Amino acid sequence: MQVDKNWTPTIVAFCCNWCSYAGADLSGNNRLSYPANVKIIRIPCSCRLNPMFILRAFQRGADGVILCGCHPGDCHYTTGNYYARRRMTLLFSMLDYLGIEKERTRVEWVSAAEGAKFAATMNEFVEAVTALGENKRLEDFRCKQ
Amino acid sequence: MQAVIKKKAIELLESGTVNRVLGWKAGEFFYDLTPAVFTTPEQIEKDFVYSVFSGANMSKYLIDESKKEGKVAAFIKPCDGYSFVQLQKEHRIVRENIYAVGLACDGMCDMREIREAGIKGVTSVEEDGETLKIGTIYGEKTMAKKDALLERCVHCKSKKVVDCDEMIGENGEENRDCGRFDEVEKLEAMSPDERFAFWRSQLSRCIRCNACREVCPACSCVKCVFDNPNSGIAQKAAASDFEENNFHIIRAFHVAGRCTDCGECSRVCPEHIPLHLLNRKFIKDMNELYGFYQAGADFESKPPVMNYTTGDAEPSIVYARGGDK
Amino acid sequence: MQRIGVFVCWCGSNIAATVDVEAVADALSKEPGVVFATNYQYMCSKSGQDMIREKIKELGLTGVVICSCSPRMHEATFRKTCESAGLNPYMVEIANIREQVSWVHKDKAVGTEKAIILGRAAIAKVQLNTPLIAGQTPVTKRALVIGGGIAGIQTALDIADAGFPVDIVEKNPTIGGKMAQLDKTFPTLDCAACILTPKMVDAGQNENIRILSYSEIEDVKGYIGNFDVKIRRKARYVDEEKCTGCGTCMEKCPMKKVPNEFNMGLDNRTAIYIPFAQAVPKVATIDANYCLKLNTGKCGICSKVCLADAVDYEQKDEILEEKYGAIVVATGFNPISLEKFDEFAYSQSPDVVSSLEFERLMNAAGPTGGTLLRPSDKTHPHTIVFVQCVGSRCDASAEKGKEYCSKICCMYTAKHAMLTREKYPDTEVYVFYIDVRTPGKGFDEFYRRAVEQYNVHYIKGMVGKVVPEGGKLKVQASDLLDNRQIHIDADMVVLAAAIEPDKSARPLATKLTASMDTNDFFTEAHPKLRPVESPTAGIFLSGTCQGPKDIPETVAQAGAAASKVISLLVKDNLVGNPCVAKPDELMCNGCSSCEKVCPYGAITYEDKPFRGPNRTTLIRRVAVVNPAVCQGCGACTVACPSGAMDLLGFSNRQIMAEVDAICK
Amino acid sequence: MKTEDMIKEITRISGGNPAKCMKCGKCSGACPAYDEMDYHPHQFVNMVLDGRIEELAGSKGIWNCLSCFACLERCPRSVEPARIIEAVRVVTLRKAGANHLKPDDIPARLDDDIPQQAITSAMRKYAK
Repeated sequence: MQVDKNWTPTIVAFCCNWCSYAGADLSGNNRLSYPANVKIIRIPCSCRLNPMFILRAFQRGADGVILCGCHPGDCHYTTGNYYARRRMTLLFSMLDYLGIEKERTRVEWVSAAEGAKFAATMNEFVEAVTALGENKRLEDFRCKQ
Repeated sequence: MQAVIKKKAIELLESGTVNRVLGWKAGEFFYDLTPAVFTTPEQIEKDFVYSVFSGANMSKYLIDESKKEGKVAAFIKPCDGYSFVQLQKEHRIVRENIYAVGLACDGMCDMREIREAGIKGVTSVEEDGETLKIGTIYGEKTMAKKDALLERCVHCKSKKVVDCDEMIGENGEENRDCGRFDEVEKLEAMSPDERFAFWRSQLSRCIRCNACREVCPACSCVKCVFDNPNSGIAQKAAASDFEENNFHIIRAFHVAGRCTDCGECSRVCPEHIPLHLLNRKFIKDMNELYGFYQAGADFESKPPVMNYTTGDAEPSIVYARGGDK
Repeated sequence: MQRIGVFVCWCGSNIAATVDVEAVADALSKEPGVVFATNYQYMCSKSGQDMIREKIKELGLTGVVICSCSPRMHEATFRKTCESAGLNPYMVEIANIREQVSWVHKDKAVGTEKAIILGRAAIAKVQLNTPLIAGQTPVTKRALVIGGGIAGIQTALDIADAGFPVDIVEKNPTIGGKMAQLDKTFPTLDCAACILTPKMVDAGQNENIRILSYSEIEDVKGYIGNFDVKIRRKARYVDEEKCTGCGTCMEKCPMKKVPNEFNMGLDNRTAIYIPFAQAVPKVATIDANYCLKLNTGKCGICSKVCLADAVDYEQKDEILEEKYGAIVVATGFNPISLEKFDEFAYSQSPDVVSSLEFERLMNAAGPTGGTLLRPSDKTHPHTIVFVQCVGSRCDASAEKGKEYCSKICCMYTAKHAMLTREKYPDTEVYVFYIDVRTPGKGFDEFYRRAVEQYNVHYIKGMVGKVVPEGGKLKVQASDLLDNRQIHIDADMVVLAAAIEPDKSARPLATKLTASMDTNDFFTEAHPKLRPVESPTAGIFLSGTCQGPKDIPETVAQAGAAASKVISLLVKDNLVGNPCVAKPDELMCNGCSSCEKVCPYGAITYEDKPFRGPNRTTLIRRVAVVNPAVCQGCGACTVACPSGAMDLLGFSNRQIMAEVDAICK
Repeated sequence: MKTEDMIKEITRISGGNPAKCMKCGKCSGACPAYDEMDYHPHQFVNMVLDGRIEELAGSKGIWNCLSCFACLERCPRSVEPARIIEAVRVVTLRKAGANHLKPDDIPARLDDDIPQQAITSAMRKYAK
């Protein structure tokens, strides 16, 4: 595949308000850098993430989508991330089944204390998605400029 | 069988147990049987049909029928039975208003299979034990019934009617070893590129007629998200590859854990897209990851997507499972 | 279309050094709906806030976007600012351009570009924001405590002390619970009755406490601040108001062969009975299973001898309906049934007893008057073997026992061993242990005393089998440290049975929609930070219903639960979080998917009439969310197949608008 | 075989997991053949876990285990020492390559009093 050297992926990161968004704040506080292509959307809990949002992101041109939530057992709402875990497992498996690169989607549990993990995860994820190149299989040509 | 069922239907009407009967009658052709409501014994005598083409799942029609005045009789085949129970669990049908007659079923046939066997100009199909006697304009032909079965009947998962008021014929058993996941496994073993190519070749034929949605007992929303302009994803016709994928992914996800694998989506698809393979993928994953689950097999259990255990597999298991590059 | 004002903060140089704030404000001013955009040194300063207020009024802004630090930092500040200028506080969105941009990206061009995109996402969201008003619900200033053991009593006393009325519902005829059955308490060895009964009397006499003994919870409806509870007052066939507790009926009752549950069935009581002398309320109860009058119609002696005329054979169960603002669960524990552990010969020999039975055998008010005698032949035992961890710490796949450590057995076994050696120095006492767990104040010292001062034989190992033979109990066990198998001819064997939540807890949890773990212990809202609250708002946990605990821990937790209840009851109104789930009735299938995933039981269903075709009316079951209970996690929104359920403040369309803005 | 592989093999054959052991000693407390053994049931488990399998396999004690399953029945952790010791015996025999009996030879040696379990156990030991 031809890779445009200047091309950088667009990454949408859904972060739960209580753990991962705070973890992202902490990586800011500690000045731990990660690529600017990562854009965070705040949701109350990982269980708020509707598969529709992920597909929508890919449609609109995202190249990778990552969900970050509290570690299982630590959910602010006690059970939210357990549901998110099942839903995402099934969705990702389905995307893989449809032949869509499974490396484009990811779930990571990041606590409010894991600023370093947040930055490291984002660096790693951006690298992985960059290696895959542009999202072609779930894009909507009408949404391309 | 047809005679017994008709007799039962008339008996239920005449005894006043019910005031109408949900059954099948011939559509445009003798093999495209459509669900119909009968209110008099005369109608039943005249139009009621039960044949190897009575595949249509009756349970969805009960959502509306069970809310009308008086009791309705319904004939429930094993696969309809799972949807029947699932819909009761979802409070969609009023059980008290239904007299359910369970039917023992040994498989329904698919006209496509008969045609594909090279039999043309079919005018009638009669079941005769293991064989089908097929009348054509070129004379009578025969074919083994097992070769003409619907896909879902080839891999029949259960012959058990979960819930009914009485049975016609012997109630059967579940068969977990029915091989219904073989096709899914084949796909899983392909490379992602092959899988992508396969699904593009299938889903790109989708004309968004919504037949799969309309027939699906799990897709019984009062208003579908795809019809709701406020949902943000409403669409009438798929305008791009993405929308073709999107519709079927979301649909499969919305019925995950509630889909009983009745196979109606694939049966009615005019483009012959094997849609059941999407639902079965979810079912297979759920069975493997969270323990065997059959939607509609009981009245209490929670679907796996609405349940959890603290030790569930992480989503990263997807990277390790299934076919790889 | 909203009229949106955008305020870009420099945060001194924190943002401005790596983000071109002017360029951000300029770019965002061109977004649809934006009528004003500016940048300022410190938006959170007084003058910054004044500027926001001024612009809201001057330009009639209907939405505000602030590009600044994390919303976790100043969202509340800016919401208040806007509210004071007459704008609904939920019309404010924050674009986090400090923690997510200036602090993590060094390159100014890159940072500026990302800041603009985050600003656009916030603007896109504000476009779809709607004014939200936090609901207020009044609080019923009365608490219900379920269970009248030490946990329930302490919680009730503490709540009553703060001036709020409390009802204690106890299923037995008296409060007191397990602690009333204990002889001495570790590690201080004070007499349990001496410290418990004054509390029971306090509870009985406190004008804010009403004790509903011999009663059970029938049904619970409602939510935090407003529970409607139905309480079944079981017929005790004695008028509580009239009975003086004199006990004459008990003396005269001819049915004297009823197993006495207070003494663990080790002796008998009469059919009309007061469980023990210090019972509160001290009122007789007729055991309908054994009463001759109630079963055969012949007898009626108790009624004849009762001077207070309190006996009423016609009494029926009554249902009491009450309103409460808070409910405390204090349903306690029971030792497990030892039937499945017959290697210890529990069902074969009366001399093999559980620890709670042993407790009664040592108790001055017990069946033997405090003299330790073997149940079989009433002789003094000379060799006693204690077995720890019976049914505790078992593997999940084992067919019997519990996975958890019951926590209290090590200490009470040490207590039993010590007390036996103290009273009967001629008795040999063996304790078989796997580990001795003594993490508690003064606990290890206590255990060491048993070993060092009282010469209790602690043996690391386990009893493999007990065989009754010739009046003795042949105990075969391993001594792991000596690596030998030992055989002891014992007179008694005492089994430290695991404890489990009371059987009434599981159905109660269902009524309360409070969650439980697989062992039927109630789960807490947060295992570390909210240990006495259930995830269901307004339900609090006290004592062993939440997990194994000793008395000091139970009392501490009881007090903590009480303080949580008090801080709820002092409020006149509860202000909710307006970002709650909201179902669209027109689209709702009533399928119960949302209810299944709601951790708070906030969703109920209602049959509502809707207009059908041809002027007909259709009744449809639809979901109703109680905003006072919903915490706004959003689990239901994804479970809902029709998309009828949405989350205010984080609606599907808002989040998708953000996605679109970011991916553009 | 390497020690780790032996541990794995024994764990696999036994179907148990020695790591679940909490060292309570109930197995040894229950064992009727305790005094006949140089190593005792609780030690079997620990020795397998520690990889001291050669030592265990070389001991006479393992052949004195009656397979009465008292330890298995009473083990609170589902470690089931009887299965582990059986696995050690099986591994030892297989390693020795000494299939003393052919399956065909077994019937001739049967008498009516042999428990069913012993026959099955003999098949597992001796049949390839």
